[in-house]
Amino acid sequence: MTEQMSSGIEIMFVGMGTVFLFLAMLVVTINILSSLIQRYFPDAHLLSAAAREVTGDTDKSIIAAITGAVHQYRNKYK
Amino acid sequence: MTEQMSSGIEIMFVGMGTVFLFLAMLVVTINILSSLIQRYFPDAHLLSAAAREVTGDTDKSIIAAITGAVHQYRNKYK
Amino acid sequence: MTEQMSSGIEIMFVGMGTVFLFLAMLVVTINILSSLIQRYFPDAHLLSAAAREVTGDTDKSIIAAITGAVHQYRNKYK
Amino acid sequence: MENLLSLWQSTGLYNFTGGQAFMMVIGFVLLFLAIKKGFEPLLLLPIGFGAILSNIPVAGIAEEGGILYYLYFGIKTGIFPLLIFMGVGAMTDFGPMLANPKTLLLGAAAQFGIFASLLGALALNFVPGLEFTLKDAAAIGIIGGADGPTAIYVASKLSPDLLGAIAVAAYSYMALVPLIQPPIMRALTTEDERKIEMQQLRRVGKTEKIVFPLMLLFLSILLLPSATPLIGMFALGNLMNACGVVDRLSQTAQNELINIVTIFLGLAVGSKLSADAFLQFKTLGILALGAIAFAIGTAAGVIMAKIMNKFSSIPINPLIGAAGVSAVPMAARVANKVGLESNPHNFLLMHAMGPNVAGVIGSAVAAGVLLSLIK
Amino acid sequence: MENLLSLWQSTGLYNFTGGQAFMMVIGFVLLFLAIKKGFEPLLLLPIGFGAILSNIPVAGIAEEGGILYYLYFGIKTGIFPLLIFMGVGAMTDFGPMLANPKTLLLGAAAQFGIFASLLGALALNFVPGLEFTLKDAAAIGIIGGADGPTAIYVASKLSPDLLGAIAVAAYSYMALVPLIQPPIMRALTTEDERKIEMQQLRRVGKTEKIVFPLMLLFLSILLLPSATPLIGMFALGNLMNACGVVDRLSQTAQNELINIVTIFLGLAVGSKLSADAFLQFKTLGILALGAIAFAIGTAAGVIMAKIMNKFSSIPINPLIGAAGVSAVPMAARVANKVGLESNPHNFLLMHAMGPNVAGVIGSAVAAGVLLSLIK
Amino acid sequence: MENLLSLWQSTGLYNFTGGQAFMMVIGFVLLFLAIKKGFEPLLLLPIGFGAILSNIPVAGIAEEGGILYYLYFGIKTGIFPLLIFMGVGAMTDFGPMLANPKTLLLGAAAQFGIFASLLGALALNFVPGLEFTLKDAAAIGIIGGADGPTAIYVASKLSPDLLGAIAVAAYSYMALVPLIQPPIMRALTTEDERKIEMQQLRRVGKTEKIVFPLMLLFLSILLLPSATPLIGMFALGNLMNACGVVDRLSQTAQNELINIVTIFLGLAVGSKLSADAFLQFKTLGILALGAIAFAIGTAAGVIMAKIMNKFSSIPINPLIGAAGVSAVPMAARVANKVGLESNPHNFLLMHAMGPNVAGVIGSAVAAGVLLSLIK
Ligand code: NA
Ligand code: NA
Ligand code: NA
Repeated sequence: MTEQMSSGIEIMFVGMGTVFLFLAMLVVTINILSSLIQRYFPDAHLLSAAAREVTGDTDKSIIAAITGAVHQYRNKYK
Repeated sequence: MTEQMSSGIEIMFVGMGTVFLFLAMLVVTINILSSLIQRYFPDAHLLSAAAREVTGDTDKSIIAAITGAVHQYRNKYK
Repeated sequence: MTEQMSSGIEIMFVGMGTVFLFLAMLVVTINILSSLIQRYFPDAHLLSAAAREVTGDTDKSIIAAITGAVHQYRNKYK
Repeated sequence: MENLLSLWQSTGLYNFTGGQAFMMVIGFVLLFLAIKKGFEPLLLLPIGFGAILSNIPVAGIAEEGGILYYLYFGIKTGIFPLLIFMGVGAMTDFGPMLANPKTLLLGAAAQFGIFASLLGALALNFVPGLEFTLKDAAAIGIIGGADGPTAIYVASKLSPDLLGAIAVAAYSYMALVPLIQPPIMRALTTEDERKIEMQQLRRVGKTEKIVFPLMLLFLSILLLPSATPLIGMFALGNLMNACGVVDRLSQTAQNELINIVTIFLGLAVGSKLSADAFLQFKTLGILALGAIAFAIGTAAGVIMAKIMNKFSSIPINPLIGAAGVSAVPMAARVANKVGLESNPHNFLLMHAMGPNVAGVIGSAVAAGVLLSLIK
Repeated sequence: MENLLSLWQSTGLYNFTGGQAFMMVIGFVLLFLAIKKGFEPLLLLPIGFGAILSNIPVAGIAEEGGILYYLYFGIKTGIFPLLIFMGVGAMTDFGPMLANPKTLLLGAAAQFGIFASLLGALALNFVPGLEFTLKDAAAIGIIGGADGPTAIYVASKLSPDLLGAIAVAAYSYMALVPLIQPPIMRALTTEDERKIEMQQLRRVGKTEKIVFPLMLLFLSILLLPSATPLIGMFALGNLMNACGVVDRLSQTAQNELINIVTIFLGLAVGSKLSADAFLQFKTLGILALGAIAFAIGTAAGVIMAKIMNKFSSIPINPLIGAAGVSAVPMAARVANKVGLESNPHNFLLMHAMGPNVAGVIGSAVAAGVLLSLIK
Repeated sequence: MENLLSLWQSTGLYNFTGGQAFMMVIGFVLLFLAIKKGFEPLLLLPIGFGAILSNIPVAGIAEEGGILYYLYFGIKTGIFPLLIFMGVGAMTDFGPMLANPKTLLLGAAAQFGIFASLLGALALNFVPGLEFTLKDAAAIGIIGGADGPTAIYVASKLSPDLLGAIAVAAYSYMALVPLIQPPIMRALTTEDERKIEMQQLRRVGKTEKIVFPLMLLFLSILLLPSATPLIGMFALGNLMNACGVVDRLSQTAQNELINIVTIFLGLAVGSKLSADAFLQFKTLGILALGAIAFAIGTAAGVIMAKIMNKFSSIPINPLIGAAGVSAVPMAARVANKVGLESNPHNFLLMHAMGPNVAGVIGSAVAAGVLLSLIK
């Protein structure tokens, strides 16, 4: 096997190792940070999501109508 | 007549000749390709155009209304 | 007092003087030009503004409705 | 005290030269024409403003280190006019031309204005005090192409010193098309000819519109490679629009990108309106030749239409020949308007759009010839 | 094995210096201020991010071959701040100022902050370990102009090493205007003065709005050419908007173009936040002087308004003097808010917009003076 | 006469070389694939057009003085691919990935295609007539990253001569993902595995989405600074979008700015499709290796998902492993489609988006390794 080939193989191992190490560390960090954030800085947004889903209906139907109209307009005339 | 003038006249003839040659060849090529395309690759779009013109009315009136409104809005607030 | 300091003080006087001179001349020029323009080139736009304010109501309410709708749409979907 | 003196010595009042003052007046005139008269404001407003900025004493805005100096690179390298041409290509609909390809010949004939004024510029060398090289003459002639980016592209390659005057002349005369053309059109046609109604154009399909820009580019590659930067970028824009699969690129090319480049191009053209280059007897010659070029181009287009009418079974209204100078879409609108005067039911607009866009191609071809023959 | 070692030796962990780590913390703080505190996020977010990117060991993103190195050319040549100024000009409505031109003097007075902090910077030279040249002092003083692009433009010309700190200080204090100004405004005015209601402003016509930017440019050409790059681009933007015939250019200037340039400018400014330049005793001096500049400018504006009130028959609420520092439109809003506290029916917003935009002109003039006197 | 001859000698017909003609055919094929087959038209259309323009004889559009020559600076300096990466970052929603971070490992596994084809390129050196340096091999391998800007960035740094072929291969195979992947996915999974339904993903809050890009950048700074230009610009775009306070910058980054840069980048990549560089035996090798890279990457992703399924209590459908190659969002859609064939109620799209965007990060990391080890 040529020298080039062997350095290619080494690059493969080092490379895949780094990729896995990097993404695995990202998994760990995400898990830690997500639980910290969900515990200590919960998004008001998400907490009230359920509530909004009930009351939001009127808004949504108006918006849906307008959205449809505007989309038709834009597809036609853009 | 100066030498410059005579080369100017030559450029005029060569130039207008090239312009006419070029655009005349474009006329020929367009004619050939248009008839080839119309025969062998007709646009479904154009074939069904007549049909659509009949059924498109409802769509168009909705779109016209919205278009008008959006235009008013944009002219005023842009 | 250092030489630097004294040139700093001079810059301050020259600078504030220039700023005031410049903006004061701007005040004078604006006053002159504004009165010239208002006398000799009055904006048709402004003359008829009062009139439009009376007749514009219907337009405005339509536009207000559409504006509201489009804003809702844009805030939601942008 | 010293500071006060040095501040006074750095005022514009202290440093003004007569030439700079005069060029600023030119700049203000351009702004006035753009804003109050509606003369091609998209270009003449930034050009006029650039003229003012570049003639400010001391500030050096058009000299090394100044913003106009850097913006000028976009013209020197040809990037700005070519990007504008791409955007114009994306805005152009070749449908009417493809529906009636014969009208391309009208766009060819109208380029005669280019070569006639090239000759005119050379002839002016007999006037003492005027000296135009062949390059200058070609750059002046291209004004007759009635196409801004083409004129700027050619002038920047052949005669950058005249660029300012040439661009100003080109855009001014394009704005004056509704004044220049109608008398010539009326003089060369009879009332009956102006009344000629033309057959309705067939609808052109999407495939033809996609194939056309490629065919145009291909022909230009075979016959006239020197025109391919212009025609290539134009064809690219047109293809992006016609193909329908890269709408977001096409929209950007014909809106934000062309707007940004227009501001920069206008300012950079204005930076070439310096007293040294502009306040010369030459400039009057350029303005006169530009007007002649437009007039001759218009006449050539109309006459060509009359000739074609002799040999064609399908009638052609000779008024649409005038649209062959390009000046899109102004010249086509003029043809329509003059036609309506003679026959209120005769809408020539779409028929005139054919020669109109053909005129753009024609000037790009003429530009290619000039760039390839004159070095 | 060798590869593994060389990979380890190329990690950030292996190569970090304390200074780089500290500068990254600064970058994160700026991001935090931008995102969580809403401190001028359009600028401080890209600046903070640029600070992080440029301090990454090994990567060399701000060194030759890195993207931030190339983006910095836009600042070095002045192109980026001037394009932003053009966009700001296009967004500015001079109507309120033209309706009450006297308020321009409030915009003049508030520039005292600039020169006071220039003196302050020179005075700090008596503190051992601090050394500011006259150029440095002028660049620091311009923070008191409360105008981002002007500060960046001047700092890039006079003192590029301090550019990062100066830009950060300028934008931070602009965001802090609602905290810095009210106590000073209250301290210098009586309850009765704060209650003063002002006469409704007349409507200003289109012609006046078109003429104004040209007049402004003309005055600047005559008196202070060194301010014309800034005032010229500002006037161009304003004219494009006011004239109504180049709306597509004006829209692009105040939207896509300014957005693109803002991203690039922010990153490039951030690239000047290197440990070498920032982690110095000097930076603390700059931050302190910046705060002083804002405070003195505010005070000068308020006091000027009180003086004018003595001589004017038409009442002026001294609170609007504080808006003269510029920081558009934050300072005008602050004047409005403090006014409402004393008199809930007293809407000062439009009256404060006059001195507010006058402050922009005032700082550009001050910048011109500094650039012309200090070389 | 001389002019006529010199015009003839300047025609394309007179000057054409066989190689140029062949490269134009390649350009037309790319246009055909883009327009008629819908192969990544946003990139392949400008690339194909650039290939035609740069192979026009005489015109020299890709040589010094031509527009493509200047546009290529945007690639040489890395600015264009990095700005596109910023725009892509602004368009990317990391929500699905943050809801199920384990799927990041699928994005890691699929990068095996990169290194396998790197080895493959080196192995091809045993074929007489083929000679790939380590740099070439790495640049070829990155095709397996299935990410356009990353491939262009790496190729421009390591092997600019192969840039054209590599970019064409990368975008073509990304368009071919719906053909390449399904057979491999079916071969490696059982019907039961393909039927696995996955748990609904939790909603991810705004704070997590803001913190993620910063965390990603931070990790990259610590471990792999050579990947920070790519990951940094990607994180900047993502942060601008997620934070919600700089919407106008985020919108511009994902619309006008990315569109402008896409046109320029495509043309500039096309300018590297010259006969000299492309018409070599090497190019066939590159195309073959690219296909292998995609296939191996797909297989590695699926196998990794099967392995994870063994150790995880929460079921993972192995089909989503194929999305780990990136090719956003095509690969995720393919996973969804193949899943629906086995179980019409099984919507895998959102679950596949996790590995899909993880694949983008994975390739940027792999690019960083290659850039740091190979010099
Ligand atoms: Na023409
Ligand atoms: Na100010
Ligand atoms: Na990938």
